Amino acid sequence: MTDLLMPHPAPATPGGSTTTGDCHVEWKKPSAAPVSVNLAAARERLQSRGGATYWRSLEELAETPEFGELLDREFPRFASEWPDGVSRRNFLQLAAASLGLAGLTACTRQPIEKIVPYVRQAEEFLPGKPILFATSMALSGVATGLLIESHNGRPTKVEGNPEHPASLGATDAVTQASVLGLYDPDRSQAISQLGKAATWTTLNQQLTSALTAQSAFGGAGLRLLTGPVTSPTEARLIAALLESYPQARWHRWDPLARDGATKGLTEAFGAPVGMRFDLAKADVVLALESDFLTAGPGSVRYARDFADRRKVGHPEGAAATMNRLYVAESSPTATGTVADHRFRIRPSQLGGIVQALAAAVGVAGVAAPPLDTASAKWVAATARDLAAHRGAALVVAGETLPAAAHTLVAAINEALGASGGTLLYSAPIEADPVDNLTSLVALLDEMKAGKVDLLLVSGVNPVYDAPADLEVAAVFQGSSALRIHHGLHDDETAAYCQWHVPATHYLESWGDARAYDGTVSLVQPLIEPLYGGKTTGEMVGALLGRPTDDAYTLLRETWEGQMGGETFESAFRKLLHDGMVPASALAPSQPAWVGASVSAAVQALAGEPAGGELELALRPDPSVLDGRFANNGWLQELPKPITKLTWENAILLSPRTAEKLGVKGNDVAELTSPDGRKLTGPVWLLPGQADGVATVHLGYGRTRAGKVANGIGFSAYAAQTLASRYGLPSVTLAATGDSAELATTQGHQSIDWMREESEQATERAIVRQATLSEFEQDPHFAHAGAHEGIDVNASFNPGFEYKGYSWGMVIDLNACNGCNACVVACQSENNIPVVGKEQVARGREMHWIRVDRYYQGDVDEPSAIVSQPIVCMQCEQAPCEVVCPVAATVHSTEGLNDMVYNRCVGTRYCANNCPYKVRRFNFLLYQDWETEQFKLQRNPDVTVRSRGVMEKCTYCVQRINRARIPADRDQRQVADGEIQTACQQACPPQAISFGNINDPAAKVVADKKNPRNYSLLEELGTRPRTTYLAMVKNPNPELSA
Amino acid sequence: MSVAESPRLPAPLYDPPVIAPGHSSASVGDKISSVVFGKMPLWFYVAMAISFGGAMMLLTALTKLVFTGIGIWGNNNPVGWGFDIINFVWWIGIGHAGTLISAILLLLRQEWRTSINRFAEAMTLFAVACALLFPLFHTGRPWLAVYWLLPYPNTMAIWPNFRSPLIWDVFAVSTYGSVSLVFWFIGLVPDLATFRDRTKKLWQKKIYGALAMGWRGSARHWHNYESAYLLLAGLSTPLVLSVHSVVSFDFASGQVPGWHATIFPPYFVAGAVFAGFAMVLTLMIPLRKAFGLEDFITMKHMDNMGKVMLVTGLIVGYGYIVEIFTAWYSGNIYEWYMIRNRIFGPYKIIWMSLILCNVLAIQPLWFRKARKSIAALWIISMFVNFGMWFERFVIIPTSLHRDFLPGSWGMYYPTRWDFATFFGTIGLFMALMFLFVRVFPAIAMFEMKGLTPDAKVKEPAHG
Amino acid sequence: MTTATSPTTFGIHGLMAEYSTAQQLLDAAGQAHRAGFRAMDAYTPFPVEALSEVICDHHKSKVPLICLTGGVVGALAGWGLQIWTSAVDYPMNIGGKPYNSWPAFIPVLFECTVLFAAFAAAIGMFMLNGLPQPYHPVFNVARFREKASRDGYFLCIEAQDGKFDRSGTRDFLLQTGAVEVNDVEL
Amino acid sequence: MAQIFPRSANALARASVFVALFLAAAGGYALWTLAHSGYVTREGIILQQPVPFSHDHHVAQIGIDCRYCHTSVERAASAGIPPTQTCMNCHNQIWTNAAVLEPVRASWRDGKPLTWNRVNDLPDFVYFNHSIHVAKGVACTTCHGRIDKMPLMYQGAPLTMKWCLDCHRDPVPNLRPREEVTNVLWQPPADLAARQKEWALANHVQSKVSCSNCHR
Repeated sequence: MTDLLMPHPAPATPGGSTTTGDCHVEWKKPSAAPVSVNLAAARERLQSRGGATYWRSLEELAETPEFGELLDREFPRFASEWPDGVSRRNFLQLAAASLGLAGLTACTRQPIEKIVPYVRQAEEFLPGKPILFATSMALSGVATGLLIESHNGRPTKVEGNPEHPASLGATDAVTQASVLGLYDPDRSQAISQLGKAATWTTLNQQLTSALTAQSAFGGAGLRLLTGPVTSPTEARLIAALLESYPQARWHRWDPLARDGATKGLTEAFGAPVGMRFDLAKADVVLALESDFLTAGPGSVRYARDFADRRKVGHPEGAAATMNRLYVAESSPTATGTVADHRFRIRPSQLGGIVQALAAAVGVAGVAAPPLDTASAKWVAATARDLAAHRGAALVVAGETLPAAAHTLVAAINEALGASGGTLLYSAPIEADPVDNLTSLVALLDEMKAGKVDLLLVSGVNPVYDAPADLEVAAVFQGSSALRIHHGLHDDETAAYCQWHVPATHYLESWGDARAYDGTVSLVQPLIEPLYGGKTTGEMVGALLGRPTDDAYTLLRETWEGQMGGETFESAFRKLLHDGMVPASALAPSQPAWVGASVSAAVQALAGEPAGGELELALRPDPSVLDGRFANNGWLQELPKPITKLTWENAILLSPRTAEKLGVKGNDVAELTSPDGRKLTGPVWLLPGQADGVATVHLGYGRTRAGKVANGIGFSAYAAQTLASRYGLPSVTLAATGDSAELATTQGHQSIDWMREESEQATERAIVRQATLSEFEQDPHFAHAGAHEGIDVNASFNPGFEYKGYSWGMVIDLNACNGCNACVVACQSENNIPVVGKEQVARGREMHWIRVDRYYQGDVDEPSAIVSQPIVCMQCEQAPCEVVCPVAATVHSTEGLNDMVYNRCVGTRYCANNCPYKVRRFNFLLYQDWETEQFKLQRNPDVTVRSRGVMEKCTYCVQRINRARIPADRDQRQVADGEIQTACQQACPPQAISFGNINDPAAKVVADKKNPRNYSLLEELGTRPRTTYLAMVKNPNPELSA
Repeated sequence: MSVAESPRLPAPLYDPPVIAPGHSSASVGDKISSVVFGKMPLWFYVAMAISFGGAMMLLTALTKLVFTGIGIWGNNNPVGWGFDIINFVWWIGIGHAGTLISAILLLLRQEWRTSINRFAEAMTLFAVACALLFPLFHTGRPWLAVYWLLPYPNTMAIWPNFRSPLIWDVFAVSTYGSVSLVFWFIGLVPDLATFRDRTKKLWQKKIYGALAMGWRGSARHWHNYESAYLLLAGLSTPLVLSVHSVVSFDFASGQVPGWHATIFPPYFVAGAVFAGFAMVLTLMIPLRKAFGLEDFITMKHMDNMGKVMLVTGLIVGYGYIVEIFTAWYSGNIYEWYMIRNRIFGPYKIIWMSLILCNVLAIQPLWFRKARKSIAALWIISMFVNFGMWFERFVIIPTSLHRDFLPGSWGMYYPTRWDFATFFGTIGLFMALMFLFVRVFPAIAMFEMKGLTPDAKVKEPAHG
Repeated sequence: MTTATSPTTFGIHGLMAEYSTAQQLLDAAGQAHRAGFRAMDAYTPFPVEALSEVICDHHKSKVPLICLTGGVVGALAGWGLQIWTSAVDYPMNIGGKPYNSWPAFIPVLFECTVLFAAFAAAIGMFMLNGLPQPYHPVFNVARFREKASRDGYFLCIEAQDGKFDRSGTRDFLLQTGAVEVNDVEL
Repeated sequence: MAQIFPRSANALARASVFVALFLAAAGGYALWTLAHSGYVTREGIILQQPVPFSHDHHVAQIGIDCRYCHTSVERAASAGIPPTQTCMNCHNQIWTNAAVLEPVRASWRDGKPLTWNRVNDLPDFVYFNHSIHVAKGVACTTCHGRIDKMPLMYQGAPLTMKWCLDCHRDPVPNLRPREEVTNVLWQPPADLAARQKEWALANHVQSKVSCSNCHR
């Protein structure tokens, strides 16, 4: 009689049933009408879910002390002493309790708990004390250095590695969410042949016979398909493979690959080069259709360097510090929101803009094409500004620009003297860089021609994410080759291969990879592979006839080869400890310019088709990217920047365009390309979107990704063709007559709502901002006009004094770009449940941080878009506390607004009375109590909340205690920076500072002294401990005039 | 209490008697007892069955709620309170007429109260019972709330937070409930004695006898009785005013624009009386017809209740105007936006219905013609019943859904479970009312007898 | 010079006279009072203030005093509870409000006062009236049982009264205009 | 027909009033006692264990220091339950074939952990940290009772929130010198109260009653 089986996370296919791998599970949507089951049935389902292998592996796991410790109270079960809604029997107990025994006490008899100690215990091991390990995560081959928090052998939290150049201690949202990917119960759990469980040995028998056949004619039928590879080990093994099978071919495919740039730069310099930016040096930056601050290699580091130039304190010197960002983009991105000048532009116009810029900054051989006045003015001003900052200027071209545009941008950067300063060329970080699309097409052609006998597909999913006109599925189907798929999921491509081998998650793997700047980063496992599984290296190893050599051996080989010597042991240990190879960044170089390339590029651009009435832009999704993270509940429920959409993609249109096309928000519409390809999806009105452009995010409409992703959204790859990988210059759109409900956390799906919201935000000075010049005139602009001469904190009450520690936080709105890293970091640190689309649509998302988005100016043409992270303000005079009837939320002596879950009875009065609306209520049983994998992920230092209790941001009180108790033990003060909240630590631009506001030396105190510092809704007299630093924009006078 | 004075007052223009002429102590008692001891018509059992069905629906809804969670309702973030608290306030409001009529009108020596007070008190009790369900079941963990909100020594060494209006509520509403119960029961005792003596069946004699506790109608009894009854009336009067004031504090002492207003207490109390009288009329009119009690519940009562509704209705209307004015005059952007949002925002239809029901619909009551028309009175009372519910909707969700930070704004949509719970309480309420009418004297007999000529005595000469 | 005699002297509880109107009863009670009878009681279906005054010998009721006491106790209890729990036993910093936030304690203080006072008044009334008392000799009179709560007006002079004597008192009662006089068995 | 009720009904009626009052009081008292009883708090209840381990024997008679087995008590939140290894350090020399120790030897042989029943079990929403209590001079026996007098282990204190708060509000009377914390036979000095104040100062002992000290 209870909704025991609240799916975690909830599927978007209501009541539907989905087949995942070899197990078939009925799903019910988490809703007012939950499934009614008894425990036995629950257990049955649980078993039917994972399949035999999964249970075996879990039992094995159960033998290990790590798992034993799990059973210990180390792992918190319930916030309430009652397992809310587990069985009828429990309810009766509970009823009895409230009548009888409970009449006098809150204590109730708990079940006897077990303690399972180690048999042999490691020396350095301290029960309950998390250990940090250095490793790194590769995305499209490019590594970011990480530190992983491990509780009793369970990786629970991802942090950036402060030593690592690509991270400097921060991480982006997908990296934060990657730990959930490790515990994804839908990961494939067994080697399978034609859908039946098989073994590594049998696979290798088949391989050997196939390979012996191949060796006869130099492996002419052997093909390898992987993503981009930067890993020295993988590169070494593949090289070895190609050596022993000279006729074999190595193909690459990655939907996120920056082919345009690779090709364009190859054109410009005659050979592939690596390129990275140094934004610390950049005074003026122009981004063309590029979200370089939150997406793509190095974005975390870029965000940091960029923001450091905008964290201005006092006006003097501010002008010198502050950089200026111009962004021209078709659809608003996080990068666009921090721009000083954001220019809405259609993708088809970019070519012209680039040429005009090139001409304006004096690139030889480029003539300015005719532009409309607005663009012309904008380009002229921007170009002048860029030119004026020669040597400190930079133009960043987005990956969706055509290769020719990249060539021209390279030329522009040359003209601006960027190279060697704001922009560094080097050898490519990728081993044997190729044009992914060409490479994939080549493979498919050969498969069609029947030239392929043995194909290993490792870690890529072309059947789902390749352009539709390649008809990969059909080609695979038609091919006679022995196809082996290796990946985390038994996915769309696996369905078209005879063999599937589960891959290890990076947290289970040994390996290495290069960072955006070439720094070699080590990958070491935090946990035994949950379901066995192989690394790409091991797969190639198997092809090399070394099926038994594990990834560790292969990795050692590489580095023994590199470093050698008898000191190797210690040296290698140090590598693993640091997580990277010191000073392995690729040396900057100045490649020679190929003169002809410019004119070639100009011609190529001339060939680009002109934009029609309505253009289609296909872009990776901000949360799930190309779809590889689609089965990650945290990312699905993450409100996408700007749109605040969750759980699906949509056809994004500007209000004007929608009006012109006669569609409204939430209408289901059909996009038709000239060659008759169709996309059907809900329309979403997005202020800030360029008129005449329909943007659709990739990564949805998965069919074999898992319970989370299957069937939500629609796949935009269906409209993708060889010719139009990033969109179509001309499409038509027509409403189908249906409408859809989309789950958004802000804006409430109506343009009027957004208008009112934004108007009110401005009237209420929620986000305070000024231009640099205004700031120089009045450093205290953030307080101008606001209740002058009134002490908003005046009170009849003496109030409380906070001696000793007194925690406070400052969020710099000038640094925040709304990238969402903090939201996921908070979710994984604080055991925050995923509630599912339907609950989000009802306004019941549980995130402790939300990033509010406001438009400035008219929503039809917003002058700017701002993001404002909202956490619990920890008010000294908290409205929530006074109204709680049971004193479940009260103030600590350190000024924290403590939320005591186990005392909470859930009247929700506190949430009503919170002016910042940061409190979240467990309306239903949102926590998944039964999926073993998710239990492994939870943070044992944070109570897992159950149904019926309120929760909210605690300033990561568990981290405070983790630092304060040892300090107290050693009779010393907690040093500044010793405590970092999860959001603060993850934040790429480091917009958040936290610390003891009684410590004059603390950074947070310095920030609170910053004239830009203001408290939200201060007139309510709540005395928030969290304050904000007002925004200062640095517009180009020429344009703002 | 002697009523010899009444003739000396200037005769009002329109003054029907409070009890039809020709009634004696005996006839009053017999007539009223006959309602209980007589046979009940078929419609009574049908109606009873329907209301009982409603009560069962409530039971189902609450069971579902406890097993599944508040999530089955429409409540969300930012609208933490929806139907649950709307219904709570609505029921409490209705529950005010009883005590007001019994207590305040008693103190004001309004004789016309006597024929309706018993009924109104019963209504109070049942309305309060329905109301009490909501604060308990709207919590996320009612099995804890049921005792954690009470101050009792426990092994956690922790107490409720007496600064919280919800705790004030717990005390106010439970006090109100129990005092009303006592008041009602004491009023019943002499009539139970009458029943004890009237009924022919022994088992009934025993039950009524036990409840009457051996009441003999002795002069010594009446002596203490009258004094106690008067004291209870005196205590209930401030109590009834305090209860809805405290309920209004739930909002008035909050931060939310639309809640944080000083006029709430008086405006809520007036609203409560307004709603209470409306509900009394709604129930009384059919009842008096069904059991032929026109002699005791005369046009005089209808007329007076109409007047009370008009007055309190106007006070409520004034409250609306003051809210708007202060919001504008204060220059507080949040308050002013809140008002604009009520009138022009997504829930404007509710606000319009509110004005229609609570302000416009009662205007006919200015005219005696309307107050003389049973039909008109009943229709108007229904309007008010709805109107007062809308008022609470306007105050609670409409204020919450758009407060300080535009980024946190949301919408509130009730679910079928919200409606099931609401209509369920109405079913429970009606079922209890029917039971009451069936087994207890719906009109205070001994007080009515006091109004008959038999009760008129001359002061004795002392010697 | 009245000497109290035990009820058993006459083997009855007293004599019960019935009158046809409240007025007659009132007059009769007056006469009895003047005649010096004190241990007597009158019974009416509705309160008759004047009658109570005669019977109770113009004594004021004690209920108000009990009620007041209840109120005072309630006030102190409510106030004490709040101050002790919030400021003494477990003081907590709740929204920066002082431990003793007395203005916030007024509502509960008030409710406790009313609650205690009301219960005191009710309980006091029952106690003073000696209720519950389901059995009482007067119920032995059949006429009383059927009319007392309807339209019967009775006066009962009890045997314990010093001036009581079975025949004399009966005559006295008849001569006050009683319709009928009955013995009230013990 | 005579009266409805017999004369005795009066006595009965009055009596019932008092009986009701008495029952209410009794019920309240019963619940109060139950809530504080070992049945609910588990104080003093002995649980079945795979091995009848005697703290009495190991601590009182052999005199092994607490920290020999509970190694992390000074450094971590959890005092640590000794790994089988620790048992075997001695028991591969002495009592090498005692029947009662078979489970231990088995565990050592097959590398399968022993599974004990938790005796001192706080609710999962309570975060107790041994190291800080020890550092402040709160003795093992203060919360665990005289384990040196426990042939079989049982919970030595109620471990209710009230019980915790009693000490958290005024820790001083429960203090010892840090070095005496694990000494089960410690004899308090004559001028205990005075000394405790000094120790409190020395170890920066403060009263800690904020919710987040224990609940997160």
